[in-house]
Amino acid sequence: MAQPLLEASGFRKSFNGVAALRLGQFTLMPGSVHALCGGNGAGKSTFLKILMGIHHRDAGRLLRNGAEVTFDNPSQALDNGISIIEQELSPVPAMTVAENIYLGREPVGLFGRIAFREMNNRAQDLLDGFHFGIRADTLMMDLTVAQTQLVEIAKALSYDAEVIIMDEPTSALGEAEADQLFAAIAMLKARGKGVIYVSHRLSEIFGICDSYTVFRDGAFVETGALADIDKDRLIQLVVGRPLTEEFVKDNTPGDDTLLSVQGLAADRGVRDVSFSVRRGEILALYGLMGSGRTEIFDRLFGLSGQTAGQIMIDGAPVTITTPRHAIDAGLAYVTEDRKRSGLVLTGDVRDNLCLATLDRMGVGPVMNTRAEGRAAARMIEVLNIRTASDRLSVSHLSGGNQQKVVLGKWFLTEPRILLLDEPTRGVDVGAKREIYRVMSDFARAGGAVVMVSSETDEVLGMADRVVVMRDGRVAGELDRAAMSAEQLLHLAV
Amino acid sequence: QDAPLKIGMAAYGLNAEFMQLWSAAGAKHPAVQSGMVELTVFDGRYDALVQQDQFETMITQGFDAIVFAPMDVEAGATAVQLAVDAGIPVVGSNARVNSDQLTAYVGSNDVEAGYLEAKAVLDKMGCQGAVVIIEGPIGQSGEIQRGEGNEQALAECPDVQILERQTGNWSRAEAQALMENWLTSHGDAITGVIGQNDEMALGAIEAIKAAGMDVSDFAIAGVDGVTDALNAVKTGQMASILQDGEAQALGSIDVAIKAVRPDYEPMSGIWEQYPDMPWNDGASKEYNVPWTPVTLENVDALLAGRQ
Amino acid sequence: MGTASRMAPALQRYGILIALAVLCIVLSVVSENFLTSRNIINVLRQTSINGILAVGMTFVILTRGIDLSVGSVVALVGVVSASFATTSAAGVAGAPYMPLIPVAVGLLTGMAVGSVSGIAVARFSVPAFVATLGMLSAARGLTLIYAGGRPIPALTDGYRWIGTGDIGGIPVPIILFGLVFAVAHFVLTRTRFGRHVYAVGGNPHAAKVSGLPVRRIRFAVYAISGALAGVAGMILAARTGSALPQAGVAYELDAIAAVVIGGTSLAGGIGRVSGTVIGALLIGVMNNGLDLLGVESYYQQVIKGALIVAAVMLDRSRKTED
Amino acid sequence: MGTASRMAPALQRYGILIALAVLCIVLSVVSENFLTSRNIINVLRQTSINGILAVGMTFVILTRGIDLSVGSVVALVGVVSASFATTSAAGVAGAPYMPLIPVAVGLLTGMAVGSVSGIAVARFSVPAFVATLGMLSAARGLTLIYAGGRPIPALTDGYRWIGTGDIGGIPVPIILFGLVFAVAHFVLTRTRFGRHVYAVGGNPHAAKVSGLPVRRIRFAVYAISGALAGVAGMILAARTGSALPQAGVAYELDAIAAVVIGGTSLAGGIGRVSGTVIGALLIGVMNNGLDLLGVESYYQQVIKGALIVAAVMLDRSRKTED
Ligand SMILES: Nc1ncnc2c1ncn2[C@@H]1O[C@H](COP(=O)(O)OP(=O)(O)OP(=O)(O)O)[C@@H](O)[C@H]1O
Ligand SMILES: Nc1ncnc2c1ncn2[C@@H]1O[C@H](COP(=O)(O)OP(=O)(O)OP(=O)(O)O)[C@@H](O)[C@H]1O
Ligand SMILES: [Mg+2]
Ligand SMILES: [Mg+2]
Repeated sequence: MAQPLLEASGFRKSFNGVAALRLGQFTLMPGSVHALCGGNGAGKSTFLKILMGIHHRDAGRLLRNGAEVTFDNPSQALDNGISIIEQELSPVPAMTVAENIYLGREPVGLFGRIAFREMNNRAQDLLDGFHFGIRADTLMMDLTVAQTQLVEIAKALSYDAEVIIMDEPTSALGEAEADQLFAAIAMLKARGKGVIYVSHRLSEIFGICDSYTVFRDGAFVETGALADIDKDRLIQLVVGRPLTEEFVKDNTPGDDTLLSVQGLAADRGVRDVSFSVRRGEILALYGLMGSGRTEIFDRLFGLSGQTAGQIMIDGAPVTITTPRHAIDAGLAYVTEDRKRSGLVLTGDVRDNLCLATLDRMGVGPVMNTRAEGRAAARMIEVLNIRTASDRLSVSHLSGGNQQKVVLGKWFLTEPRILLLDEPTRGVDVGAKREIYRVMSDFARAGGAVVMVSSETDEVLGMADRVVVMRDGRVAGELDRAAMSAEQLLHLAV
Repeated sequence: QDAPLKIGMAAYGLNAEFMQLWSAAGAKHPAVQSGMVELTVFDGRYDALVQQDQFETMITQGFDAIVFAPMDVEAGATAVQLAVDAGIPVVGSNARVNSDQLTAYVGSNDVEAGYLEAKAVLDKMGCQGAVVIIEGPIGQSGEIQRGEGNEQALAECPDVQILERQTGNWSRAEAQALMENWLTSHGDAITGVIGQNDEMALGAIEAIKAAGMDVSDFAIAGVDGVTDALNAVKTGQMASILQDGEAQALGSIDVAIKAVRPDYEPMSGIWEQYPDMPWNDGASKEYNVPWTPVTLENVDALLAGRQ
Repeated sequence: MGTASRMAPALQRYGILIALAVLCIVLSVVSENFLTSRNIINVLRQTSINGILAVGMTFVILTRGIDLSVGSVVALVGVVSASFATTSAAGVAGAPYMPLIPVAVGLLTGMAVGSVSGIAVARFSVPAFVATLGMLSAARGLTLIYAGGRPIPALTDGYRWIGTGDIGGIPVPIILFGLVFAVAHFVLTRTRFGRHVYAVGGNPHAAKVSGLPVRRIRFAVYAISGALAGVAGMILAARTGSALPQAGVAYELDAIAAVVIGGTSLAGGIGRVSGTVIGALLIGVMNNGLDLLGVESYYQQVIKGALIVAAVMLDRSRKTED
Repeated sequence: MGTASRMAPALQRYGILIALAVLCIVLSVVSENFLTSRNIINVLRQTSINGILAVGMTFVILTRGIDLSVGSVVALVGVVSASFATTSAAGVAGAPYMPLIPVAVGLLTGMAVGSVSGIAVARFSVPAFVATLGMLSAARGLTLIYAGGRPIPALTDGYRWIGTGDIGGIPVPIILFGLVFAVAHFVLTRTRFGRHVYAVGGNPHAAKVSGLPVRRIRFAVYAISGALAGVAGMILAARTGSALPQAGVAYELDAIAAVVIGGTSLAGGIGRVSGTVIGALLIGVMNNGLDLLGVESYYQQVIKGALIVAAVMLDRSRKTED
């Protein structure tokens, strides 16, 4: 048998006395794609960051090609042929795509001058090679989240490393882009590289990975070949108990329209969009990356300037120019970019959960801390948020748990209409099911849900009706009976 | 009638009362009021380089003469040189500058003031006890020269102990904190306070009051004769030596006009007011505006002049 | 960066408290006068002005802002309010305690000046540094114009009581400082507005999406800082006995220093007024101690600089790395 | 916030350039002396010191730092380098041009002081505000100690040439300013180090994960700022003809103002040294213009404050809001 590229054992790491990782163990063989599975907060990212030298382990051994190593910082890991796509996107916003990709490795010419043209060309070739359709000289801050993710993928691959760590690289991607990534992964595998792949989308794992390792509660549980395991058992390993059907759906759409949108136009290329949602209905907005779904939500929620169109709630026209208006009108909006527009990272879990409902939790201007605590506790329980306490800084939560905090914040506003932009991004199977349950319950209680999702399965599983967007316009509408993966894709492209 | 003379008054900084009085006096000069002189006041913002920049501005604009209260003894010399090279006479006023290019200097001898104020303190103490000295910003000519005068007076009372000397940066608030802390560390050992200006002496008085002590148990003096100090003298809390900034300003304008118009006769009243300072046909290199110790007799008149 | 520095507040508060404690212990060993009740009162009184400014500054910095104008506002409010409290102006023989009109005028003036900065920042998106630097200059100019470059002397006893009076032996400035701290602490930790301040500083965009009135909050913190600078200005004028137009120069630096030493992040969203108060006390104790020891003024400056850095270093070194 | 404020740099540069142009046009209409070549040279010469400081400050601010110590470093380098350039010290009859030893000593001193701040910030994670505030105090103290509180006069002609000489009619300070700008511009826009400065300020975590020596870069910007403050200090001493220990007080504020007015974000990662130069010129023109017009000093302060804010407001209003 070949020498493993990486062999980690006994990794431990705690933050301020709380163990995030108790027993990290992992072996990566050349020419393999190895899935690292586990629920939110299982310690996957922590483990990977230690491999990369971003965090320092408290204990454990790491062998690289059989030799013991320790990385004090990422540049040592890079030198050792390891690169990473981090879960949290980390662009340098004011720099170009090419500069971001070659940061620290810029080609230089005379007088230490960076050879910008060469760098741009190289970056463009790289991006084109993956069919990512991004210009190398655009500024990172002008990219969408998905495009930023693609750049980070291109960057990690550009190191030509032997070991490539991918921590939820597809959570922000549409399926088309994800397929590009999978093609690239297949190529890496063929070239004998090792890929560590983290995703909460089981279909991906079964589609592209060879082997799996499961962590639970910071500890190694099991490793093996994916050929020897089925979906249900993997879910059981991850969640710790058997879980049956993935989607929970027992709402039935009512008859009266709750929200209707006529001729909506918004800043970035969204034109003449009309649709409506009924009480008790879950409506999906489907479309490819950049088809304008987020833009519609922003417009509905008063985040992009008033352009054109009419919004009616319960048959009455409403004017929404600020989020406050939207909230007062009974809307809630779980944004797709939780770091930028969802969370106050300097605050703790309770602060964030209560942020949109501060008005209701006080006597006059004085806050009722007990009410805040109760509200937070309720959401932590309902959504099963894994946190040491509601006073822990949200920045210390795992990605999936952060997503749940954002959801919890909006559930607390007891809205009538939920706008969900990729609500299950980065959420583990167990929690996804919880979120679906909440959505379904919410609709059943008479609310309306509008959900943006790039996951066909999710749309098919949850939506009563789907509006398909293409290039900022409505391309078609399908009801539950007519929905199929082919139909959706057919309308979207 | 000739075009009015353009004279610039370069103050080292206008945020405090003394320079304000000095610069405001310029506008009261008869030659200015009659339109013979057009006066522009420049605020040096307590920065020697800013003053030099303003000299360049005046040169560009073709000023006829400059009255100069420099921020710094040494750096001022360069500014003077620039003006003189451009053929513009410069009259020093209020503060010294280490240059032989000045047409004249109209000011008061800070060494003398330092001596007088220290003497006032020591006299009240009967040449016995212990003093603290609150100094100006270290290195400024006022601090150096008044300090020298302080030393001269102290040398005459060898029994008097100097407990502390520290800068209060001409600031009342800083001096007040300083004095509060000294009263803590020395208790009632301190019997005299020499403030190198009035503001700092006033700060010391407030500190003494705040400590619940009796101001009349202390001998306190300052220099300048700012309004608050005049009031304090009136109530017997301190001694002050009046520096006649107005006279310095008026006198220097006279000298400056004379340097441009050789047939000019002085128009301000200060030459009569201070017979000890002869006009000497504008030919003296140095005009020494006398200090006036503020006393119970003259204080009301002085206060009236401030309204 | 991230994780570790966010853990800061808790550890930091104790870190800097330890630095303060060490400094106090050293001083009480080398100077027998340090730990006398009289000196402690001195330190507190001397700290009160910077402390009050720093509390206002904490609000501003928590929203990612900065207020460079406080020193000038101290002077402006001093002269404006004092002009209503001179023995001649009072005319009606000046009530002996709490002169309401001058105090009200002072508070309003401070708040008005702060509001102007607040509008520039909140409404016109002028960077706080620029808006308040402009105000630093403008307010100083207005002060000098208003006062004609002269001090405003002869304040009524009632007004002076703010700076020199005491209640049950505790000087009024200290009481005001304590009050300002207590109210600010309550507001920041217990009221909705306080929550808003933290959220706006931590992530203004997320705050906006959550329906908070981001602009109004930004505006309000400058008004608060201005009003507190007004309080400080009146204490200063009352303490020094006349309102000096040149008062308060560079006070902003000490106020910001107290805030930052106290563990509040200039990046916003993290910090506590209790830390600020400790920071202000650290500065106050240092100034007092060096004077008590009779350290020469040049050396004082070097030692002060080194001590500030050392205190914060001690504090930061207690945190886990990057 | 997001996208709009990130769009800033491009628009901003032009916005503030327009403000500068408007100011210049107004001044040349109301004062016939403004647009003379002599006055333009005056303005440039007067701007050179703040401009050079601001260029160094740009490096620091781009990394999310701040350097409050530059004013004190100006004074320290002034006295230290000048002490090697007094007519007595030069002894060997002082080379007429470019006195190498004093200049080398000056640069090294500036760099050394900057390095100490840099170590505190980069190695010990002391917030830049605190580290450099400490240095502001300490360097001033050292200056006073070194010079004994007195100016160092009588500098050699060679040394004074730095401040008063000219090459082909262009004063040396202006040439130095131009040179510093050109090199800084090249470094920031074209070299790896420069781009890494942006990366460290824009996203320190990304910089670290990309293998950049984040600490070394942080350290370096303070050394650069110190060295440039040294250059400014020598120009200042050479211009005024003696090195003053109290020189440069509060210069940091003007330098930071130039940077921020020029569109560089205090949050790091965004900005241009060309903007900084325009910011410095705006301040310089304003100071010169108000003096030319003979505006009364108190009103000058008000007008200056208002103008700075107005210029930036004009600039910012050209962007879309939040
Ligand atoms: N800097 C930190 N300080 C404190 N706790 C932390 C920190 N980073 C992570 N943790 C905790 O460690 C645990 C593991 O987190 P980690 O990010 O590794 O989970 P994960 O398996 O990647 O989850 P997800 O699938 O949601 O990304 C979590 O409970 C998290 O709250
Ligand atoms: N910050 C931005 N700057 C420039 N263009 C943007 C920005 N955000 C979105 N766009 C563009 O606006 C259009 C609509 O984008 P939007 O984000 O609404 O699409 P989406 O359907 O939500 O796609 P995604 O899957 O990327 O979230 C796209 O063409 C996109 O590229
Ligand atoms: Mg993770
Ligand atoms: Mg989207």
